[in-house]
Amino acid sequence: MAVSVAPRGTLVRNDALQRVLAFGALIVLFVVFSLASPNFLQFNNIVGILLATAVNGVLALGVTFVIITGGIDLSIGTVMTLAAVVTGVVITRWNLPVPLGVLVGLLAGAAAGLVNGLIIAKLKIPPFIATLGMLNVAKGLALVISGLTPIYFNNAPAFNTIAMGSVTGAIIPGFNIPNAVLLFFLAAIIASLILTKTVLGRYTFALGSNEEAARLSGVNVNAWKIAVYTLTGLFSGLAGVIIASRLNSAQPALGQGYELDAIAAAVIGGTSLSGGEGSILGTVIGAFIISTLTNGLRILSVPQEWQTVVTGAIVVVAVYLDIVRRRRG
Amino acid sequence: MAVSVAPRGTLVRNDALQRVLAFGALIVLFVVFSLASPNFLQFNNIVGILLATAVNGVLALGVTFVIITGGIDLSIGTVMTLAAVVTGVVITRWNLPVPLGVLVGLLAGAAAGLVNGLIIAKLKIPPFIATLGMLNVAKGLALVISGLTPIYFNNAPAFNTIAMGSVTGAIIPGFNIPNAVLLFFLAAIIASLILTKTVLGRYTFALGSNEEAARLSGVNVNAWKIAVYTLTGLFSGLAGVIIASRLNSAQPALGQGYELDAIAAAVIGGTSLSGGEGSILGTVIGAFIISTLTNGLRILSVPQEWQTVVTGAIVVVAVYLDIVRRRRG
Amino acid sequence: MDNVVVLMEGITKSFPGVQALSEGYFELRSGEVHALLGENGAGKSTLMKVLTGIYPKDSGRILYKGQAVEIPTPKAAQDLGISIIHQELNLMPHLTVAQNIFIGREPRSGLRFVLDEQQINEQTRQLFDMMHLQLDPRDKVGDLTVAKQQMVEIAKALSFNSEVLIMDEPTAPLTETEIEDLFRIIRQLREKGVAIVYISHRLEEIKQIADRVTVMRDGRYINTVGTRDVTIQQIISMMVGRTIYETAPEVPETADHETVLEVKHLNRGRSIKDVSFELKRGEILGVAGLMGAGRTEVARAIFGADPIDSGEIIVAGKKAPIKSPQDAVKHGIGYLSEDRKRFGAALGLDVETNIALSAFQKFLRFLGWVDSGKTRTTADHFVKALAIKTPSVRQKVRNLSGGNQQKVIIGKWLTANTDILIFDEPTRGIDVGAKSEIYKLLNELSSQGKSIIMISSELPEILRMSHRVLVMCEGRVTGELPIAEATQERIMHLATQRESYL
Amino acid sequence: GATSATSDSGGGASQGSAAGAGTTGSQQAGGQPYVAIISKGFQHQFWQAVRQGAEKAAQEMNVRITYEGPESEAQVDKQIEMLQTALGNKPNAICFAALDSQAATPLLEQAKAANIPVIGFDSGVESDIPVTTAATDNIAAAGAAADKMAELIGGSGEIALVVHDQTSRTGIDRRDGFVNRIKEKHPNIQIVDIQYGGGDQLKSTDLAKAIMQSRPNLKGFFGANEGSAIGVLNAVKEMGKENQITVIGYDSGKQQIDAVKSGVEAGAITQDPIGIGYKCVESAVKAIKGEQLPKTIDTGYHYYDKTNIDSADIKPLLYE
Ligand SMILES: Nc1ncnc2c1ncn2[C@@H]1O[C@H](COP(=O)(O)OP(=O)(O)OP(=O)(O)O)[C@@H](O)[C@H]1O
Ligand SMILES: Nc1ncnc2c1ncn2[C@@H]1O[C@H](COP(=O)(O)OP(=O)(O)OP(=O)(O)O)[C@@H](O)[C@H]1O
Ligand SMILES: [Mg+2]
Ligand SMILES: [Mg+2]
Repeated sequence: MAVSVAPRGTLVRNDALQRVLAFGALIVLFVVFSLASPNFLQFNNIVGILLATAVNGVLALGVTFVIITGGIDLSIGTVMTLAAVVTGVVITRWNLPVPLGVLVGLLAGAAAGLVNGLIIAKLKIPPFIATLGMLNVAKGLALVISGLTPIYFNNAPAFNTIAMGSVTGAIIPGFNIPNAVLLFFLAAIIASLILTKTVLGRYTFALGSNEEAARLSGVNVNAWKIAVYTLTGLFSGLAGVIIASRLNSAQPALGQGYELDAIAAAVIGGTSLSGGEGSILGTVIGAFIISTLTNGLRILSVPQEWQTVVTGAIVVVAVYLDIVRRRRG
Repeated sequence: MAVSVAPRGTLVRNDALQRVLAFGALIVLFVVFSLASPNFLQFNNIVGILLATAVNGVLALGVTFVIITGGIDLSIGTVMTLAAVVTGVVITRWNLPVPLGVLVGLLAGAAAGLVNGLIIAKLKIPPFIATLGMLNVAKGLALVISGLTPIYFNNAPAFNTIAMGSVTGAIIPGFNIPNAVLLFFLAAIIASLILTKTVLGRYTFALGSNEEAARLSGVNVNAWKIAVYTLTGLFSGLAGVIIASRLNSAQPALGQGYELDAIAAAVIGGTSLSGGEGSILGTVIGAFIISTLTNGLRILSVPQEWQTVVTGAIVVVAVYLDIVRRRRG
Repeated sequence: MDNVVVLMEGITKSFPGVQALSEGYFELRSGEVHALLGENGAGKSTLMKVLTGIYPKDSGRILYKGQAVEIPTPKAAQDLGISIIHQELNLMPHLTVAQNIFIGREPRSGLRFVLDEQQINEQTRQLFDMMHLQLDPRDKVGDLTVAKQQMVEIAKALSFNSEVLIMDEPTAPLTETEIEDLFRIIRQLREKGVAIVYISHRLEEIKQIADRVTVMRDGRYINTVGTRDVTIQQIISMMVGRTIYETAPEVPETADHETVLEVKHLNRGRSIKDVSFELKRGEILGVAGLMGAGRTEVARAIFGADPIDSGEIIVAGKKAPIKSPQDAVKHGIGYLSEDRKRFGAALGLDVETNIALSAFQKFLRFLGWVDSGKTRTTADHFVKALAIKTPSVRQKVRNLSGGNQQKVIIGKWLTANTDILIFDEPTRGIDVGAKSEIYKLLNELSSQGKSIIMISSELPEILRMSHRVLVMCEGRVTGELPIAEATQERIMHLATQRESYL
Repeated sequence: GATSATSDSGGGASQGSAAGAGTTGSQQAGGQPYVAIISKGFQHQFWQAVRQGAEKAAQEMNVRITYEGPESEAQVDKQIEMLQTALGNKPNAICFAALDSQAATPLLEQAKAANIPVIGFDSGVESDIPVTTAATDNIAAAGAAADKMAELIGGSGEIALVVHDQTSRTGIDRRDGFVNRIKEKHPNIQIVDIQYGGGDQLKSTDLAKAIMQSRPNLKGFFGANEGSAIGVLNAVKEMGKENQITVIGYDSGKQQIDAVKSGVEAGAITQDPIGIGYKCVESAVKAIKGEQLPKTIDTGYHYYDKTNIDSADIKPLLYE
């Protein structure tokens, strides 16, 4: 017993150090942008960054799970849109209460994830292809269901407060953190608990580490894989509700391309695309790195074409730093 | 020796059967569309399909190599654009001869691929992230270099014939297969020879099958990986030349999104995203499946949103058929 | 007999191009250790995989305690009380030891879906205490040596408290002390009435531990006999269908040959400490040691697979700056890894490509064009020369049995034709027939003037093959013995000279 | 001749532009006012032309501008984020081409609260916050294209549309403006197909070919933006039907200009992108100074063809 306590201690210390270092890239960005522009480090702008992180962040949380299983989900962006549209239809066309609309939206996301999971687990279609198919199917369905027009939540003013109201502002006047941000943090905490404390989390890692070994150990690999994709879909559903609430409308045409940002967030945060490794904290940091970068470059009025170049380069650098950090650790 | 001749025979027969079956999905599509519309199976339309396949097909050829190594290249679409822009600059702004412009365009593609390869092999950045970075960098550079405007090849009328002239038409009057198509087939043949007959091809498979084993066999894994990504970049460069020639202009804003179609073509054609498996013939068929599907649905005037849904579903079905076929084979 | 727990009859199973089992038969009684023997590819693993729900059988029936049963999944086998240690490691490297052991049946706390991590670790610790195993349940499996990983596999199988326990070559990666621990555990289980299937190619173990022996050949059942009623020679002839004559090894005098490889003061982290030795032309240098002695590390360092901190490698009298395996091959060094699945074979590729992998430059024409006729004939040659059992050189290596995979890798290095060959556990998981072929091969190679470093955890093998023996312990060379002076006792003495004792 | 349609400019007077409050406190270094321009795009020619006009005005009036826009007209949220970031930079005025007016409303209200005048451009912002809007009436413009098409094909026959986007405001307005005008005024003309190519020249080319393939009797083609029009032109050339199909395009760019000159393209609608950009910055400067502005500034649209392409009216409206 006594023997095993000592290494445990160093482990914790290492972990703590690692966590601080993981913030490294983010802190560097903050420092650089703060020095470069007085408009960067201001309450409103920070809230802006937080808000800009929310949707991509929630998508990234979801996709972290499938990436840890060694899979991928390219459909998260358009499934988000589909969920937003479904919520819009339920609330504005069917005139049902907002909570019900939100619930149906979440379920729509989960259902898309379930279909992904079934196709991947049962038909043995590679996740890349299965979810590429779903990307298109969800995109098309979102257009079909919406009738090709944005759906506005004008009949339900409450809907907008889901993302844009501020619970903190109600408690501490002036401290107006939009609910979208709080929802993102709440989702991150739940995701983290699921990943580290529950059976689902354990099997998420097991699948990514050695699926065959898990199968031979009697784990119902298919069922858990389906569960993981469904969970990812559920997060996409949540992202859909948040984006619809933020825009006060369900925009049927956006969504494609969002998957790459979300995957980048997870990977910048240290989630390994070959599976078996990853953390929610990392993903959250990764998502903030991306939105901080975008925001800062805009604040500095860097020409847009150069923003693209710089973003591309910094994504690579951030992942490189993470790799170096872990190699040392 | 005699022993090994017999299984060789059956192997060949199996291979032949497999090849026919691989065409299965394509043939089904052809039959269905031919029955559904009299306008489908006509010389002009078939040429149209061939032409529509050329750019995506060349990209898919390139990406097949990296996928077989177990990697991925998301930057092929924007690297294509970058190559097109570079070609445009050389030919129209610097007024250099067309062949030189083409050469520089090809080299620009190869250079982007080389950078991908270096980042992946030397810095150990996961290919997904390295090439996602390159996607953005190439996109930005294409905009920067072009000055955000299309570059027109008006000073070099010869340039347009690279893709749109017809060597076959010159030989057999009326049989006007555009050169873009011939270039695609030529590229496919070369790709196939590289993949099956050369040491680069062998190592492409070896990297994808077990990179560590290859390394421990004395294979210079890094060098060959860099070579493969460079080759993929070269194909993107060729795609850039073809698209610029076909549009008679370098359009700096397109390209993103093309990578998914190209990857889908490779995977529909049986290339395994986990590496070690794949063929050029398969990729060619995969590319034709995609363009035939797109063309057929358009010919039938299926509403766009439904085209998206159907395409998504059929990609999954095609891969499923391929998996079933190979399970049986 | 009414204490028969498992009865398998008329089991057939085929894979594309291979009839792995035809009329497989197996009878297992409670409270016995039943050895299942046969050459590589005889179908032992396949038979056990059918029993544990991994492969569906084509035909035949399985009786469990007299009842006909269907076992469609690994879970079904577990539920019946059958557990298995696979020939290949089946662990999740990113999870901890305890998490691996309890995967699929984790203790839960409070809410049904929340894990009780403390409980998992505690139960694992108890299990390890019982096995006398020094291992922290919270260590990541990926950080462990192959041997430790194998012990985790064994612990996992034991944790099921099954009535039937199948061990498919459990001792292959283990060294003597661990094997003794394992045997002690096996005997305890036998006392408790557990039925144990024991598959191994180390026939001397069979005599020690097994009660009965079933021999298979070419997917067929040959015979079942009591261990006490037969000699090892008889078992061998049942396995191979012929008699194997072992000639007494001749040890050539190599002391005055020139030195082809000299290693000077090699250091790497904590695992290699000031290692120096020489290798002569035509010599087989055996390297002995316990698990974790650092032999594999030294081999990998010489081969350039891992970077070194300091030290020199001198090949044929010239300093060789080896920074990568590629450099090593250029300097005429080949290395056959102990972990063939991870580092040895490209399993997804065919036999031909694997055999040519180290030496493509020999098959090149212009522009990197591979002369495939030449690769084919070379591959065919080695398939025949090494008696590799495969339907064709186009077969994927994944579909070969473990032993045949090993032979393919040997074929690869013979193709590369390097002067210095480092064989790390070359006969791990290889049947007697193949083993003697490999021994013959090693001898032939050395008589052709090739120099061989043979790392082995099997002392009889070390004693039989080596011309000289190097012993390592905790990353240091603790002794060097001419073969004439080497005995099991002296080697063990050197292999246990831990730094703490000095 | 040219069909010029400039509707009533200067509708109602604006309700005041916050009385120059924006000029205090947030004036940028050197006293140069700062105008943030958020457009609907930045990579495409049309948006670059708008930018050109804006930059011209900025130089003349000594203001600093930034110009950005999302990559596609579907990215409503990206545009909202750009607007939000722009607010963080405390501009003296904002020029905004809303992809979705409603989605932008809360931020526009924020701008109003901060006394930052907002000038709408390109298409209308459905809100009373913008002090003025410099926009083209896309519906009317597309209607004019429809009339022209009817005239050129003789009032009957099959025509098809290639549109850049089926959900964006400009895509919908141009499509509907065209389609409705045909339905209302030219009942003998049949619109047989409408497809969407995302403004991607290659995709638009391939899909226009497919349409021509499935509709052998097609007489006319309307390409609803530059990329779509170029796609149609490529398709017509590749199918060798230069003299059989009447192509009407939208916007300009070198390829369309050449095609109009050579007769392959009958003509096209041009807006005045440079003028839009110029007017927009000009209005921003006026708003900053607290001047009164008309509620709308119609920047107009024109139909151009071979006959008037080099005229003094049209030439300045075209970009290469
Ligand atoms: N998944 C598979 N696909 C194709 N062939 C297989 C497969 N698994 C086993 N085989 C073949 O079945 C035969 C029996 O293999 P098996 O692994 O049971 O042998 P074994 O007796 O365990 O040999 P070893 O002692 O080498 O482990 C071999 O010829 C092998 O090549
Ligand atoms: N997970 C680990 N953590 C720390 N050190 C390790 C670990 N794995 C191996 N080592 C170090 O590597 C050294 C050598 O291991 P190696 O596998 O080379 O030994 P070996 O003699 O070849 O034994 P084996 O029979 O297991 O192959 C060990 O002494 C140990 O210090
Ligand atoms: Mg076996
Ligand atoms: Mg070892």
